[in-house]
Formats: sequence, C-alpha cells, structure tokens
Amino acid sequence: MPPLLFYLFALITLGFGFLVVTGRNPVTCALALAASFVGLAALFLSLDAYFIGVIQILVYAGAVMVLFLFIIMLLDIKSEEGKKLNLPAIVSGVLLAVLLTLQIIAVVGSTELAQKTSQDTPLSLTEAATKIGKAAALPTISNDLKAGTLPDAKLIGFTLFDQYGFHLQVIGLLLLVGTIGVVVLSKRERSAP
Amino acid sequence: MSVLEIIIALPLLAALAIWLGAPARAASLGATSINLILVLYTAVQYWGKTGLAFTYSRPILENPSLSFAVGADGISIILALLTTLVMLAAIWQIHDRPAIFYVSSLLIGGGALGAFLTTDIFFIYAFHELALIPTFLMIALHGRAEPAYRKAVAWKATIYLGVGSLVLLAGLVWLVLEFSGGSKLTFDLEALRSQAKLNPLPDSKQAQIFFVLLLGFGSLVSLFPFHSWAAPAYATAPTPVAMLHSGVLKKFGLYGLIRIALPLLPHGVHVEWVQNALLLMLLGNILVMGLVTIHAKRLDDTLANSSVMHMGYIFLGIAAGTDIALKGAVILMFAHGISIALLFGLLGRMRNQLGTLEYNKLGGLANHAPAFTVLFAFGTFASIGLPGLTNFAGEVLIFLGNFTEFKAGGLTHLQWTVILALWGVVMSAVYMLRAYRSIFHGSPATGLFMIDPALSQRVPFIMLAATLLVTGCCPWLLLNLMKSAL
Amino acid sequence: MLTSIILLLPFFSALLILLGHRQLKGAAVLISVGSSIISFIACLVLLAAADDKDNTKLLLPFLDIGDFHANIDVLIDKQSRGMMFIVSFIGLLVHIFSLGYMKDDDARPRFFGSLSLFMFSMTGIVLAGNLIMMFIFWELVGLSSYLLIGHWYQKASAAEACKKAFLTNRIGDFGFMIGILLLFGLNKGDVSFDNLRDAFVQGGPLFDAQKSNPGIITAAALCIFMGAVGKSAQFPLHVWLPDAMEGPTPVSALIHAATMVAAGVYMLVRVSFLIEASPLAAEIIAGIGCFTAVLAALMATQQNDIKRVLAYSTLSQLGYMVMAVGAVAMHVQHGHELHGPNPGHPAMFHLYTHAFFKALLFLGSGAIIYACHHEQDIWKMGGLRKHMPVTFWTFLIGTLALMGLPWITSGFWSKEGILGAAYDSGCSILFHAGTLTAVLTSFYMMRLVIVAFFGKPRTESAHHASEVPLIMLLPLVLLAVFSIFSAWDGFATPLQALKPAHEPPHTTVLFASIAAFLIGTGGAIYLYRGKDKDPVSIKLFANKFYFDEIYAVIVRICQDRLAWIVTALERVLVDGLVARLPTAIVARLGAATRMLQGGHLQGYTFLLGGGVIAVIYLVVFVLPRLGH
Amino acid sequence: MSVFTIEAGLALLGLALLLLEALKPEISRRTLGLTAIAGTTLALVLFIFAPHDSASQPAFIQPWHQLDSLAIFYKGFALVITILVLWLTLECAPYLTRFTVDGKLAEMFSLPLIVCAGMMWMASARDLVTVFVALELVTVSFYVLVAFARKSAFSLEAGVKYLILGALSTGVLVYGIAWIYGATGTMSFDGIAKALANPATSKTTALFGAAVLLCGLGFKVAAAPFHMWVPDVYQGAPTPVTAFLSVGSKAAGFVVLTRALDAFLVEGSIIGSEIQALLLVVGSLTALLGSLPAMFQTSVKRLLAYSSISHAGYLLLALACRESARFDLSSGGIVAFYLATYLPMTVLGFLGLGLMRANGLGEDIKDFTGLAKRNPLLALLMTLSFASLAGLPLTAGFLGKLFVFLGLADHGYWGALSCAVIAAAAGFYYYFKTILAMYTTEGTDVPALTFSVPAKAVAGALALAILILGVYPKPLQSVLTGKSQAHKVDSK
Amino acid sequence: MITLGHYLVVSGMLFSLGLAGVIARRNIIIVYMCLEMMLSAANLALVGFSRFHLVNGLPDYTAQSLVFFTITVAAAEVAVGLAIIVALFRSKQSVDVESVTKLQG
Repeated sequence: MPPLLFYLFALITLGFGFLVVTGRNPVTCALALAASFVGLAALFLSLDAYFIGVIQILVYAGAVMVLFLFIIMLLDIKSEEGKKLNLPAIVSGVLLAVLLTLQIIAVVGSTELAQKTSQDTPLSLTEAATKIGKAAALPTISNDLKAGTLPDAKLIGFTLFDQYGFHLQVIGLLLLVGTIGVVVLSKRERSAP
Repeated sequence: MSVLEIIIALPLLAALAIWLGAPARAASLGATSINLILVLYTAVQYWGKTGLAFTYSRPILENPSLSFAVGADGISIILALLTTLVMLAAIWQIHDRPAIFYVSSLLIGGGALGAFLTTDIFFIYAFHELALIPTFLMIALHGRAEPAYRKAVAWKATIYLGVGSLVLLAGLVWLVLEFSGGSKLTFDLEALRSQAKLNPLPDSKQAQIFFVLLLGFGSLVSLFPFHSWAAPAYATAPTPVAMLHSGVLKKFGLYGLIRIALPLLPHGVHVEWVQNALLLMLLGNILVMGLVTIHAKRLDDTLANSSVMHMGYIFLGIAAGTDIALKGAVILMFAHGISIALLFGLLGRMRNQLGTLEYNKLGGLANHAPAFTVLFAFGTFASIGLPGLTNFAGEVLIFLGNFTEFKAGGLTHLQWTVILALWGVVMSAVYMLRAYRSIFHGSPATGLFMIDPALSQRVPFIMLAATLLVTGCCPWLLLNLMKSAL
Repeated sequence: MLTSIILLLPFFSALLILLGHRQLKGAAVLISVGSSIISFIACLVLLAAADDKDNTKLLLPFLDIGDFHANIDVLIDKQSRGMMFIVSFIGLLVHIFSLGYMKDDDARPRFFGSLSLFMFSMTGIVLAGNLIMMFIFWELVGLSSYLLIGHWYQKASAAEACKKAFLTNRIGDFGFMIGILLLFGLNKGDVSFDNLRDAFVQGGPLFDAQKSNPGIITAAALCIFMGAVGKSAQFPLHVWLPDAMEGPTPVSALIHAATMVAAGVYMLVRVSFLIEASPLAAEIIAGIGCFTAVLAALMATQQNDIKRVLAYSTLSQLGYMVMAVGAVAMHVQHGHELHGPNPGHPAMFHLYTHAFFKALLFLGSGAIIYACHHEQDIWKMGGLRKHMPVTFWTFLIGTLALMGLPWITSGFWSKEGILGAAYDSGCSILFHAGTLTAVLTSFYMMRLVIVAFFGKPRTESAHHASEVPLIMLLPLVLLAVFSIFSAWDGFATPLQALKPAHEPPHTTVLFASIAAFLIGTGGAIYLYRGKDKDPVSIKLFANKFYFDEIYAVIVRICQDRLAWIVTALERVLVDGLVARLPTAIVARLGAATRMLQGGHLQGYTFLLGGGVIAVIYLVVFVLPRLGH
Repeated sequence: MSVFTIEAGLALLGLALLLLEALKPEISRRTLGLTAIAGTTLALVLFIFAPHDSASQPAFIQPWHQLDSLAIFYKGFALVITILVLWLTLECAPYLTRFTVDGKLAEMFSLPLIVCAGMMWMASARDLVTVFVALELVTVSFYVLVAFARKSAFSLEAGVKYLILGALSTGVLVYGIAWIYGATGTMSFDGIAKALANPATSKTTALFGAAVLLCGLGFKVAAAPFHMWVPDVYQGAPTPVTAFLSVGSKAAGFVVLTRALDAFLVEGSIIGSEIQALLLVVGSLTALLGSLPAMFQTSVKRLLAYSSISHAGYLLLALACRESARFDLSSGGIVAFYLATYLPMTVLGFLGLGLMRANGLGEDIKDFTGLAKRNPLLALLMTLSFASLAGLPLTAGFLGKLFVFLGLADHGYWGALSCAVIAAAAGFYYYFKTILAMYTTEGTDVPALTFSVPAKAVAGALALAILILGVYPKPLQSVLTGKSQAHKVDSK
Repeated sequence: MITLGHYLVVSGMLFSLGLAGVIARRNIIIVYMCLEMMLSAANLALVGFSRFHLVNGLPDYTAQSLVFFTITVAAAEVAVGLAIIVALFRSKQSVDVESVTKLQG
C-alpha cells in the first residue's frame, strides 16, 4: 500500500477514534466509531487480511454499531455531558494515553521486527501451494495459490475448521450464553405495576 | 503409639467433648488428672536417663520431611510436669463459670503440651499457635476490665504474639533451609541437630539466625522491648488464662531457644553483637521492668510486670549458654511457672471477693484469711527467690553458670550483667514485700471482707505451693531428670 | 546422724507448726520446745565428739551438676561446735522464756513455728560447709527474722520494720552473692570453705589470682563482707536493727542480739583467710566495724526505749567484733600468726561472751516490759529494783558484763581481747576508737540501769510491776551465770569457745579497759542519779544521726521517683516505638490503601491503566537495566 | 470415557437444563438444582475413573488440549467447586429469588456447568487461542451471574463494574497476546517457551508482550494493581457466585498463569529474570494491598474479598519461586496445593455467610455477634475457616503459607518474604476481629440459628478437609508431586 | 516506506486513545465503545504481526483466527454488556459511571 493511503486510513481511524473519545453526543460517538472501524478495515486490507477487513465492517461497523445506536435510541440518552466534565479523569486519561503511546513507540523503535516492510517479507504464494500440507489437498486453495491470488477467506476457513473446530463450537456456546444473558438481564418484571 | 501422644491428645479431646456437650468440669478435671499421672509416670520412667525417650514418629510429608514425632527428654518432661500441674490447678480453681473457661484452659494447656513433647519443629511451632485463639477470646470476652479496654488489651497481646510468631516462623524457615544443605528439607529436630554437629554454620551466620529466632521467641516471652503486651494481658486475663499463659505458655519461647536455637546454633549466642544485644534486652527486662513493677499501685499490675521482669533471669541463663546456667534456666522456668500461676490463682480469688486490688484500699487480710495468706506468702517468697523454694535454685544456678568461665583479669560483659541483674533480686524483694505488706499486714481496712477458701478450693493452690517447697528443697529431683549436658 | 538431727528437727518442727498450727493448737508449742531441747542435747553430744580428719560431710544433696556440687554439707570444727552450743543453748532458753512471755498471745503457735524455723536456719549457717549453703541459710534466717519481727503485723510499725529488715538484708546479700560468684569463678566452681582455704594456702587458683590481680581478691572479700554488713547491721546498713525491736522481746534476745546478727561475724571468721589475703579489705572492714561501734554507742546514749538502748548497744558490740576481724587480719598481714592449731579469734570470743550477756539483757528487759504491761520507755519506769529483785540482779550482772567489769565478768576478757587486737593491728585509731566505745558503753548501760531500776517509780505501771514467773526467771539466772563465768577456762574449754590463747595482756590495753569502765560508770552515775528526766539532750544522737530520714530521701529519689520516670518512659518510648508507632503506620497505610477503593469506576479504570503502564515501565524499562 | 467427553458432556448438560427450563417453566428449582448437582457429581466420579493420559483423548483435540498433572488437578478442582457452588445456590435460593425479576434461578444452575466446562478447558489449554476462548466463555458467563440478582442494587452495580473492568482487561489481554505472538511468532506455550529460550528473539518485544499479557491475566487473579474490582464485585455478587469467582475463577486464572509463566520462565529464557522480579513485586504488593485495607472492613463478605486478594498475593509469590531441588513441589505444585487448601476454607466462609443470609441476617461483622451462642457448631466451623484463612498452624491455611515462605526463603527473596509476613500479620487482625464477634455475647439476645442436615454435612466435610490438609497433607502432596514431575516432562 | 512499526504505532495509539476514553468518559455506553476500540487496536496489532510473520510464505492464519474469535467474542460481550447497561438504566435512570458508587471502601 502506498504510504499516502496508509496515512490517510490511519488518520481516519485515529481521527474518528478521537471523536469517539471527545464527542459530546453519544450518537456522534457511535457514528464516529463506525467510521473509525471502516478506516481500520482498510488498514486490515492493506495487510492482506481481506477476510478480517470485511468481517470488521460487517460485524463491527455494521452489527455492533447498530446495536449501540439502537440502545442509545432506546434509552433516549441525551448528550448529558457538557456542563460537568470530570476534569481529573480527563487529565489522567490523557496522561495515561500519552504515556502508553510513548512506551509503545519506544518499544516499537527498539525492535528490529518493526523495521520489516511488505517488500522485505513478500508473500510467496506459488511456493506456498506446495508447502501448506493438508490445506494443499483442497484444490480451491492450491489452485488459487498457484494462480497467484491469495485465497484469504478459504485459508482462514480452513484454519478455523481444521485447527480450531472446537473453538468455534465454544464460541457458539459463548454466543448462546450471551443470548441467554441478554434474556435474563433484560427481562421485564412480570409483576411490575 | 507413645504415651506422649496420649498426653497431648487428652486435653484436646476433652475440649472437643465439652464443646459437643460433655460435662465441663468433670471432663476437664478427669483429663488433666490423668495427664498429671501420665506425666509423673514418664518422669519416673525417665529418672536418671539421658537423651530422648518415648519417641514415636508418624511421617506426614517426605520432602520437605515432616512428621508428627513425639519424644521427651528431661527438659520436656519438666515442662510437661509444669503444664499439667498448672493446668490442673487452673481448671480446679474455676468456679461457677461457663464451659468456655474449661475449653480454653484445655486448649492452652494442650497446645503447650504439644509444643513441649513433639520433636518436629513444625509441630512445636504449630501447637504453640493453637493457644492463640483461646487466649485472645478469653481476654477479650471474659477479661476483668471494661469491654473496650479488655478488647484493646487482647488485641495488643494477639498482635504481638502473632507478629512474634511470624518472625519466629521466618527464623525457623531460615534455620531449616540452612541446615538442610543441598539435601531435602527436614523439620525434624534430631536430624537438624545431627546436621548441625556435622556441618556447623559459620559463626556470623549463626549469629544472624539466632538473632531472628531471639526476636521471634523473645516477643513470645515478653523480652524487652517487646514486652508491653504481657503486663496488661495478664492483669486483665481471666484467672485460668493468666495462670496458664504466664505460667506455662510463656515458657514456650524459652523452651524454643534452649531446645532449638542453642543446640543448632551453639555459637550464635556467643557472637559479640548478639550477646551484647541480648544482654541489653534482658537488662531492660530486669532493671526497667523492675522499676516499673515498683511503681505499680495494684496487685495485678505488680504480678503482671514482675512476671515480665523475671523472664530476664531466664534469658540470662540462655545468654550464658553453659550447662549449669541452662539447667538453672530450666529450673527457673519451672519455678516461675508454678509460682506465678499460684499468685495469679490467688489474685483471681481476691479480685472476686474484694472487688479491688489497689494497695491503698487493702490491708490486714492476714487477720481474716490466714490460710490464704500462707499460700500467698509461698508465691511471694518464691518470686523473691528465697532458698527452699524452687526459684532460688534456678536463679543461683543461672548466676553461677555465668561465672564458670572466669578470668582473674576481669569480668566479661556477661558477668557485669549478672551483677546488675542481682540488683534486680533486691528490687523484686522491694515490690513483692511492699505488696505483701499492703495487702496482708496492718490493720484490716474497713469494708473489706475476705475469708479463707474452703478446703476443696484450696487444693489447687496447696498443690502448687507444695510443689514449690518440694522441688525447692530438693532441686536435684529436677536436675536428675536432666542428666545429659546441655 | 547427729548433725541431721540438729539441722532437720527444727525444720520439720517449723514446717509442721507453720502449715498446720490451726489443727495443732497447743501441741505446736510443745513440738517447738521439744525440738529445741533435743537439739540442745544433740549439740552437747556434738561438743564431746572428737575431731574428724575430713571434717566436711555431705548431709543432703541439693544441686549437683557434673563436677559442680552445691550440697548441704556440714563443716564440723571447733568454730561451728562452739557456735552450735551458743545457738542451741540460748535458743532453748528463749523458747522457755517465751512460754511465759507469749502466754497470752493468740498467735503463739505461729510464733513458735517461726522460732523453730529460725533455729533451723541458724543451725544451717553455723554448720554450712560451703558458701552456697551458707547463703541459703543466710536468706532463711532473714525470712525467720522477717516473720518474727512482723509477728504483730497488725501494728503498722511492726509491718514496716520487718519489711525494712528483710530489704536491708537483701542489699547486703546482693554483695554477698557477688562475692560468692567471684570466688566461685576464681576457684573453678568450688566454694567449700575447706577447699577455698586450701586454694589459698596450697597455691591453688585463688593463690594465683592473688598474685596476678589482687584487686579481684579485694573485691571478693569486700563483697562477701557486704553480706556481713547487712546481717550484722554494720554502717551503712545498720538502720534495720533498731527497728527490729518491734518484734517480741525474746526474739530480740535470740535473733537480734545473740545469734543471727552475729552470723556476719561468724561468716567473716570462716573466710578470714580471704580477708587476710587483702590488706585493703582488712582495713576497710576494720574501719567500718570501728565506725559502727562508735556511731552506735553515741546513738545509744540518748535513747529512751529500753530495747532500743540495747539494740544500739548490740550494734556497737557487733561493730567491735567486725573491727576485730579486720584488726586480726591486719595483724596477720604484718607477718604474725595466731597461736595454736585452731587458734582462738577475739571476734569469735567476744561473740561467744556477748551472746550470753546480751541475751540476758534482752530477756531481762523483756521481763521488765512484761511486768510493766508493755511499757518500754525507761523514763516511765524507775524503782524496779525493789519490785523485781531477781530481774534486777541478773540484769545488773548482764550490764556489768557488757561494761566489762574488770577481771570478774566474761565481757571484760573478751573486750580486752578485741582492744588487744586493735592495739596489735598497727593502726592506733582502731584502738582509740575502741576505747572510746568502751567508755560510752559503760556510760549508757549505767544510765539505763540507774534510770530504770533506781529512784522512784515514775508511772502507775512501774509502780505495780511485780516479779515475773519462774519460767521466765530461770533463763535469766542461767544466763547470768554464763555472763560471769563463760570466759573462765572451766567453761570455755569444754564449750569449745574460740578463746584466744593467753598472752600476757598489754598493760596499755589493760589500763585502757579499766579506765574506760570507770569513766563511763562514773559519768553516768554523776549525771543520772536521782533524775526524773534526761538532763542531757543531744538531738543528733537521739535522732540517730538522721540516718532514717536521709535514707528515706534516698529511697524516694532513687527508687520511687526513678521508678516513676522509668515507667513513664517505658510507656511512652518503648511502647510507643515498638507497638504504637508501627501499628499507627500500618493503620494509616491501611486507610490510605482503602482510599484506592473509592467505588468510582473511573478511578478503577485509571488504576488499571496506570497499573499496566507501571508494569510495562518496570519490566521493559527498569528491570533490564538493573541487570536482573 | 475420555476426559474431554466429560467436559463436553458437562457443557451439554448445562444447555439441556436451559432448554428444559425454557420448555417446562413450571419445573421446580430444586429439581433443576439437584439435577445439576447430580450431573456434576457424576462428572466428577467419571472423571476420577477416566483414564488420565493424553493418549486416551480424541486425536482432534490433541493440538490444543493437554492432560498433564496440573490439568487433572484443576479439572477435579473445578468440578468440586462447581458442585459446592450449585449446592450453595440451592441453600441460598430462598433469599436469592427475592432479587431476581421472575423469582427463578434456572440459569444459576445451568451457567455454572458451562463455566465449569470452560474452566476445565482452560486447565488443559496448550495455546493462547484456547486460553482466550475458554477464558471468555467463563468471563461472559460470569458477567451474567454477577448481575443475576439485578433487583439488588449491589448485584447490578457489581455487574456493571465487573463488565467494564473485565472488558478492559480482555482488551489488555488480547493486546498482550498480540505482542507475545509478534515477538515469538507462535501462540502455543511450547512454542513460546522455545522462542524465549532462543537468544535471537527480540527481548524488548517479548518483555512488552509478556508484561501486557500478565497484566491481563493479573486482572483475572486479582493481582495488584489490577485487584480493585474484587472487593466491589465480590461484595455485590450473590454469595454463591462470589464463592465461585473467588475460588473457581481465581483458580482458573492461576492455572493459565502457571502455564504462561512456565513458558516465560523456561530454562534460559531471555525474559526470565525480569518476569520473576515482576512477580515478586506484584505478589508482595498484592499481599499487602489485600491485607491492609481489610483491617477496616465491617462487611464480612468484603473482608473475604480482600482476603482473597491477599491470598492471590501469596500465590503469585509462590509462582515466583521456581523449582528447588530440596523441595518436592514445583512452584506450580505449591500454587496447586495452596489452592486446594484455599478451596475448603473460603467456601466454608462463604457457606457460613450464605447460611446466615438464609436466616435473614446481614453480612456485617456485627451480624456475627453472638454466633457462638446461637449456633455453636456453625461458630466452631467458621472459626476453623477463619483460623485457616489467617494461617494458624494445624489448619490447611498454614501449610500453604509455610510452603510459600519456604520457597521464598529458599530463593533468598527476603524483601518479598517480609512483605508476606507483614500481610499475614495484618491478617491476624481482621480474621480475629470476626472470630471475636462470633464469641461476643454482650447485648445480643437473638434466637438460635438453624440449618439443614445437608448443610451441616457439607460444612463438616469442608472443616474436616481443612484439618486433614492441615495435619496430613501427604496424599495431596504426593498427587501433586507425581503430577508436577509429569508436567515438567510434558512441557519440555 | 510503511513498516510493521507504523502499524504497531497506529495500533498503540488507537489502544491508548481507547484507554483515555475509558478513563475520561462518564457515559457507560461511550466507555463501552472505547473498550471496543481497544479490542480493535489489539486486532490491528495481531493482523499486523500475522502479515509479517509468514508461514510457508503466507500470513499466519492462526493469528487471524484469533482475530476472528476476538471479534465474535466482542460482539457477544457487547450484547451482554448492553443488556446490563439497559438493566442499570432501568433501575437508576442513568448510564453515568457515577451512578454506581455504592460499593466502596
């Protein structure tokens, strides 16, 4: 990805993220978050993680944010802030964020790992087709690879169902538990007057 | 199975039985009487022997090696005898009190027996701690003072004892680690001893460990300046607890030093800085606490502070570390235990009957309660160190033991300390006789009424006084149990 | 066997009576008197027994650890046999006298029990074969003295007096114990008298110590002497003895005149080898004895209580004996030897004669007090000569013996011996002071006799006084006989009194004693004949040089104030630093850490985030540099 | 039957119970509860007799599932605590239902089964993905459980706090995983260990990742300074849930922490010494920050929360002490032992609290006043529990502490040891404070307390366990010894 | 040239931004949004690392699987979390963090 685009999307991600943190109105915040996630998805794409990028938009910017907006609307939350800002909290929040960022930058700066570029570590799709073991047995994957395209979704799918089949089930269970939790927690009192 | 296991188990079982509903007085008196007989039996069996006897070991863990090992030598038997005697007396003199008095007495006594008769450091330590909760509860709930004050006193004592025992635990752990060398850890005292003989530690290290142990054990024995819990606790504690704690349980720290610290770290106490520190501390016990005792205006304060003061002499024996002095220390432990238990027992009775213990309100009790007076006199003169009562034998041996290594050129620090400590003997005569004079002599103060206890209630005190007299006239009875050199 | 009877019989008698007197009732008295009779007989048998070669014998075990022994061993030699006779004989007489004197006392059994305890303890001192045994019984006589002085404990003065006596003795024992410890250390753990003496004479460790560090021998001697200062009421620990007169008079006769107070002298003579080894100690001992003798005699001249006069006289005489110990030691240090294999010692000899006539005087005063319904002020007596003739004559004999009526009385001979020793010591002050004391002695004793027995009865109780019963007279008469004749060889030799070998008496000494007798007697007669109140009034003497007051101040400052200060410091500093401060710190920390838990989510998230940053900082940026 | 089948079965049983309640709403909570208990007990029995070797497990789970000694121990542990919690729920049901909207507790019986399965999987996890998934299953379930009695303001507040802070810690955890992955290029513990033993691995990155990861895990085990949620959440949550959190969830956290540290502190690890130092610092701080504020608590439940923080501190310190030749327990073994002793004493404490609530009493120390008179047996058992928590000898709690002290002293960590000692000393104060209240009789004239025979039996069994572990820990130790040896072999 | 470091820094800044929001904001819903931001930041780091840690010449899909799981879990968490927030709003009529300060000390 050209540097310019990277900076653009990074700016979108961080700028809208900043808006989330500072926005007065919850709806603004939610929309800003969605926008930020779109920028993030673009960054995912730039990292050759197409599937994740798409999921990010579908699940996060789509479903999750809708949920947020829905709740905000449902509860009819006003932009109740405005007059009383918790100044110490803001100062400490900013302070910690700055410190953490500086630490991360220092760590990133001190490690050679971070110097890698996509040019240094190019994907070698055609060679990969021969090395990927079990997955190579699937023609769709190996054909795509041999054709020089990255079958991103297929490979993730393969990994998920080959290595992480059980985990997927557990995630299902987790979602079920979440559902039950929502039911339990938002049930209305029957005998409510 | 060893007879010692029965001795340890009996009081604990009796306590459990009472908690579950058995008749308190019968069960506790029965258990303690049987215990006294059993201990006397062991004493007779051990007569003139040396080394550990009645040993039995039940392994609990292999590494770290831990076992429920019992065993007794002369010191243990003497202290077990002390425990059972005081326990019997303390329980016997309980009169018209709830069952918790019996239970806690049994627990404190049982804990002490366990500590004295086991030979595994883990259990020696553990059994001592057993007494912590009953002591705490009894002072806090049944102490003889305003609730707020007695609770504060109970807290102070418990925190001191708790912190002291944690320091002690740290010291013991250090000890175990040092002596286990590269091999597996063991808590067995005999194994550690043989290790200590084979590979003694360098002197400087011995000194460090000894000092930690001294602080730990010392705060359990109210070594100056870690003593300020003791006096208020004893002054406030209900009678049986005061008797058992000051008479018996407090000896645990000293027992630990003699039993664990000295044999394993024979040079520790002689390293100069440790010795000087110990001497300063014990002089604090003797001289400072002696003066504090002189200042006391109430009998309970006097007795409680005096019991702190007298610990200094036993520490003096430990500081000397010679055979004679250590045997003297053991005898003095026994003697002090019996005499202070006797005094606290009598004090409890006085407090019940008179309602006050302030000297300027008392006087002339000898006119009404002659038998009581005689019994009290036994305690008084024993703690003054009058020959013919056991304390003297202990004290004189401690003093002599400090002079076995004598250079004609001049006195060592140790010996100067003995001379200063001897002044404490004068001070103890001052405050005890002052107390005796204020309470028993003079014309009877108006409004005070006190009669001699009925014969059956005199028994426990007579038993203690007789012990003082018999072992005081024949201290060799006790020495014969300690044939092996320390 | 014999010694066990002598030692243990009174012990069991005391135990039986003291612990069971309410059950025994009247039998208690019989037990006590019976035991004293048997003891006396046993002592007589002992006197007849021949000397053994090894005269220290184990009687009972006490302490026995490895090579160290501190047992009840008895040392039977001339000194102990003679002393045993005095103790048991006067003890018996006092028992008998008390039968009458204490007839009306409800607490009679307790009295006799304590008396038996005293007999036991005193026997122990006399027979002691080592210093530790001596110390044991030393303390026990202190106890019996405490019990007997405090016999009438209801009286505040008696209660205070017995406490004072015990405590003052304790101070002396403090030194005594240090002395024992020093000797124990020096002599490698052996403190039997025989071995100690050998260790000096035959070049043992003590001998070496004397060579290398004579200071320590002096220290030991002076410390041991301190025990005697307490027990024999020497300056500065003399204050308890006059107060001890609060006890029943027979007790004063037995304990505070004849035997117990003399134990100090007895003990000093036992360890005379030690004093002889140290010139400085000998001088100090002689000096203190001499000072006490003069001081007490001066005080005695202005006392009005009959027993107090006698008490100060006892002090003075004890001072005499102590001076003699020192003087003899100085004499020996100059290279002289005492004569004979078991040489008589002037101090012991005076102790022996003094015991009889002082006991006589006390018992006589007891009889007077008894007759005058417990009146003790001599100025409230008078004219008793006619009412109590036997008492008068025996008392007079005792007085003359104490004054040292030349040639006739025993006191003359023993006093002359002491003056002789003082003369020989090479220190003329001792001799002059001794003579002065003799003058004063004659003076105050004559004053006492004149005021109490002559003239007219000054009060009702003196007027109605009548002779005491026979049971009280008998001891007086017996003692009067001994007061005169005990110095005669016919008595002294079989009684194994330590009579100094006959030397031709120095003429100076002889003249001095006679002159002292005459001056003192004459002065007293001149001043006091026919007077109804004291013509002389010297406040300083009457108030005993204000010793009691000075000591009271010292005790108040050094003990009570100090105790107050130390208690306050202990509460504030020790408790504060060791207990309160750490507790307060922990409590503050607890409260502070509790503040973290404010319940605000924002605070918690801040802490969590801050925690992450802190951990990162620590792990990534700090620890690697520390080179962990 | 393989262990994995049992785990899966347990989760399925939870689902079945949910379904059952949904389809037949009239079913009594007693039936539900007893079914859940029976099912878990059956699982426990089956688990005990199931083959305990990895080979017997289905092949497809092998890459992420391991069955070493530690895993077996924690699985058993999880089953036991689940049974106890289910039973405690049943015992507390009468007052718990007052705070649920429909007066029902169905999910309180089914969710713990799922949680239990999740904890069992956590114990077996071989890689961070599995850890994450299982951990989230447990955490999300706990969000629901904590807020379950939402008619109570406390429960709801606790739910909110747990939710926000829990989610925050999840974020930190994932971020940590990311960096560890970045540094080592792998998610499996074995791979991480191997990479960390390789000097070529970037140290700073690894340190950063490990630090952040440990922060995330530290939240789960209540390590300072990530502990501040514990008092509030424990106090607010329904008592059985609190017991579950403080024993089950914490144990699960520790098993993961043990696994992670086994990897981080592997022989020759480039970040070993730093992480070890971090553990010492954090452990000491945790022990202190748990003990010191506890001294001022008036609510026993909150006090137990602080106590559990303090115990976490000791456990962290135990983890910092790596193997010693002179000592048969590895640090993981000591942690396991400590947790085994921690289970009966803590559960007994919460059991007492629950029983008192069931009798209409509060959870304050003053509500304990006179307990000895009202129910001597309960007072005795509670005394035992608190004595053990305080670490008095002859109780289980002492041995755990002793092992920790031994380990610290053996390695010469004197600073940490003194912090631990100070914390233990402060502990005496607050545990004894509660004990004192139980025996105080002044001013109380309240009727006797009663509780059911099963309650007595369970409490008695727990008390017995405390005593037996306190004086005869050999069987437990030998189990752990054998296992930690096997574990060592496994992890290499 | 865009390096892995760039991505990591962006991820770190996003993470810090989220943290700042979590600490500074009072509206619990917004706090929750910030938490989602933090999770996403972690995801970015994961994806970045996976892209630059090639396995057989391909991005490491195990890491991407974790990202997948994270997103799913986040969704579930959001569901449960919002339910709790709704319950809170019902009982307190507020979603302010200051409405939950009863448990303290």
